[in-house]
Amino acid sequence: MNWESWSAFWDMGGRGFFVWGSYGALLIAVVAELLSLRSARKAAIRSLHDDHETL
Amino acid sequence: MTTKQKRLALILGGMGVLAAAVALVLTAFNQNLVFFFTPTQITSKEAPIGRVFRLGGMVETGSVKREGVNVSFRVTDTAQIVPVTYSGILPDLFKEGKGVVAQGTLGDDGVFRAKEVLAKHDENYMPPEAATAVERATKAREMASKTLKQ
Amino acid sequence: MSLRAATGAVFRREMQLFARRKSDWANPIVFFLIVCSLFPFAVGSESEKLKLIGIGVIFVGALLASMLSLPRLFEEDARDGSLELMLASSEPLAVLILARITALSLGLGAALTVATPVFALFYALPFDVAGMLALSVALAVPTLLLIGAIAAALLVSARGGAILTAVLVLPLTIPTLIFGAGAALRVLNGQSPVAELALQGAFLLLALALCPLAAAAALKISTD
Amino acid sequence: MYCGYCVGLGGLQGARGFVNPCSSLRLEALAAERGGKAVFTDVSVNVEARTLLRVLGPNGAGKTTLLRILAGLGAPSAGSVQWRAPDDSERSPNEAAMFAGHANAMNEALTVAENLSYAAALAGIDCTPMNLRRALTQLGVEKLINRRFGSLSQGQRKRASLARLLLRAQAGERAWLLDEPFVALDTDTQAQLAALIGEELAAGAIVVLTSHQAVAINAPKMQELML
Amino acid sequence: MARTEQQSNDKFAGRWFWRYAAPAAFYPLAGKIEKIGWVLAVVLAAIGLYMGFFVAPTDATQGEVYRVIFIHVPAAWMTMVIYLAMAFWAGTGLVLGTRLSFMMSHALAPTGAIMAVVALWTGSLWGRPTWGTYWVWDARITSTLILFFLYVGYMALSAAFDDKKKGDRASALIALVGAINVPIIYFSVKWWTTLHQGSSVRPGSSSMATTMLWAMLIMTFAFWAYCVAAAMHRLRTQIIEREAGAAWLDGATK
Repeated sequence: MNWESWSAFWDMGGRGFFVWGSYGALLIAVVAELLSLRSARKAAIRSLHDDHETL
Repeated sequence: MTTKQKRLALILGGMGVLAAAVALVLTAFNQNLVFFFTPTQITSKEAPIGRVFRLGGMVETGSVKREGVNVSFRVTDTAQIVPVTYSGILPDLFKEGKGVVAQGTLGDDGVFRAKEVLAKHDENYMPPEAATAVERATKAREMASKTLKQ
Repeated sequence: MSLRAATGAVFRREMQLFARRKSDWANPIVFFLIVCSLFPFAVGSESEKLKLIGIGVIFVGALLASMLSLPRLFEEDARDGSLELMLASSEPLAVLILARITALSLGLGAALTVATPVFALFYALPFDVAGMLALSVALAVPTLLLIGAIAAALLVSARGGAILTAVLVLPLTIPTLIFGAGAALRVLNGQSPVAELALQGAFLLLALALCPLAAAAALKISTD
Repeated sequence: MYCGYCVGLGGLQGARGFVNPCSSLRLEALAAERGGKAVFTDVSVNVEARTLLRVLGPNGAGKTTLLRILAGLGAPSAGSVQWRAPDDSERSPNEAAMFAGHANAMNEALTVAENLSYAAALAGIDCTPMNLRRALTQLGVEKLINRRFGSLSQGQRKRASLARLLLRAQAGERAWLLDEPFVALDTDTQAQLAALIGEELAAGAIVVLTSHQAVAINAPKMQELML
Repeated sequence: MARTEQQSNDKFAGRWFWRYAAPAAFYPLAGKIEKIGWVLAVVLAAIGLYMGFFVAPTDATQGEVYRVIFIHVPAAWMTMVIYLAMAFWAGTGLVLGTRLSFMMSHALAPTGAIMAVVALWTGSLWGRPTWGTYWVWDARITSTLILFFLYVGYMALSAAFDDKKKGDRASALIALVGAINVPIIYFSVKWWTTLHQGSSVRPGSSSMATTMLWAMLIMTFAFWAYCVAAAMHRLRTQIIEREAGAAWLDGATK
């Protein structure tokens, strides 16, 4: 085990800002992509079924 | 000219142009695409005298002498040594026993007068374990020849 | 020899247009002038500083100025219908496009090349550097137009042409930019610029061989 | 090779003796799509010389698309277009036909003569100044030959741009693809164009035409294609 | 010249490629791949992160900050791999005229662009403590930036056409032009940066400690799985959009 305590883990040897800034950015990017994937799918399905109703 | 002949002429023309492009690239690479010369190459007179080029190697331990902004140190590939003078601010990562690339000219006295000194610590990821300097020097030479071939 | 007749006609027409409409070459030059004269206001008038940025500013200015003339490569013809004459021709479209770009390069390239050493004076650049810069620009403008022609051809029938042209073209011009400005920088440092010039020449030839084909394919796609 | 025709031509009357007797156009199972959606499918038709083919159909039926395919400006999604010379050899659309779309295909900064000789060169037509003048004379606009296209009135522009078609006719191959040629023409010009088309047809041409206007054309043979 | 899909279908009839080149046939398969991708991504990321943070030791020279490589390097690799894949499908689409190939290209582009942003962002945060600067005009960084521009150009171009088919082919062409240019740009930048910025003495042996290497490789596979899953999801969405009206879709999306 590398870390003596959780605070040591978050501190990352004094480089917490850079490490967690990186991982945080990845998290934001992934979440944003997942949300956009989901909303795009919903919109596509909605317009698909709308089309069918108007036909 | 038939359509076929026309097309053939165009293809041949295109090939000719591409060949000329390749020839020009080769000319360029023959010119001065040497990233750096090693001390061994320099002592064997492979490096041009009086022209600007780059010298690469390790800063010899204990060789750095500072007098104000004037710095002198020796660069080695463990086989040969080239003395270097430089006046200016050295980068933070410049350390004895670490890699360095200096750009400048070689004088008749065999002293390399650097106009620019660049350093970077290596990018190995490992728990403390030092690759030997010899290994590094060979790698540096390989790298230089590789880049020449590119 | 109707290929010769056709390419000749395309070339001649471009030259006629160039002679007929002064704004076609005057506008890029004026734009070039404005870009070059704005920078000293922003960075100060210290001549050492100006020398260092001058080469880059002038080169980027020339790049942007030649991008300004991209829309007239196909867009105008598409609007008045004369693009169809070129598309319907039985001669290879790539060769016709090449003729067109050659004419535009000669016209615009000459104008920008002449302007370059004059603007170099703004930046206190020595004569040999100014001359090398002019040579660089002369080599770069055709390359930029050839690359730009692909984007111009793609965007003939698309929305948001101007910005999109820049987005598509500018990243692809980076090698030309590096070595074009690099050649002049070499001269400024008292070194030989042969390698940079050779590479610039190589890019030009490469673009000469490939870009007309890509532009022809692009034009067919966007007008189909 | 076309010079004989050009020199021998003394206006359209004189041309009749020299025309190609039976160029033909054949469409087989032609289909086109736009944006992934079919515009028309399975269009098959044979058109012989001296025939006027009227392409009919509501807006969006693909009339312009069809004409552009015939002119080689677009690719069909299926099927084939064949232009054939009198000796049954295959012709490229550009060798066989001249397309006139909605736009005039003339640059405003250039003169009428410059524009027309550019068009002729791209169409592979050997165009002498004499031919040019003759074509413009037929349309009654020979005085505009050295005027800038941008300085002409709308009617003059249309007439000057139609000269392109006559250059094609003078060169011997006579197929015209006309997309709404009567739009924005005054009645006089309409009648004149209709007469020209009639003469061309009589001389052995193929004319494919889309039109919303009911302009009477005196055609030896008439076919209709409903899209 | 332009071969139509039907013709090519006849020519290669019976081959597996063509069976799945039809969107209807690929839709369920894409769904399966997507599911596997999500599961693998989550599992591998969990293992990789555990190894990266709790098993892999501190780096001798860089300290803890090196732990950024577990996401930085995979993201940088994916940026390049996805561009190559995108250009490959674009080329396939142009040559064979298959709709699905274009859709594949489109599905990959946004994920590639996101990977480029992640690689640049994490690289910059990593560079600050190690090199002492957030941004260096180094060959790799610069070419990743240019790749990002190319992704943006590709997406902007395909969106600029109202006619989807035109947008497909136009953006495919620009993807290919970009693919030819990327190596040229890379070497130009490499030379340029060594000219004016100085080259770095590259490491001798790149012998990473095994646990570090494993953590990074596992994270790389996690990124692969994630990117495949995201692309498959986007692909399915596109099939739904573009095949609207096809009967099979009704059942598939209910």
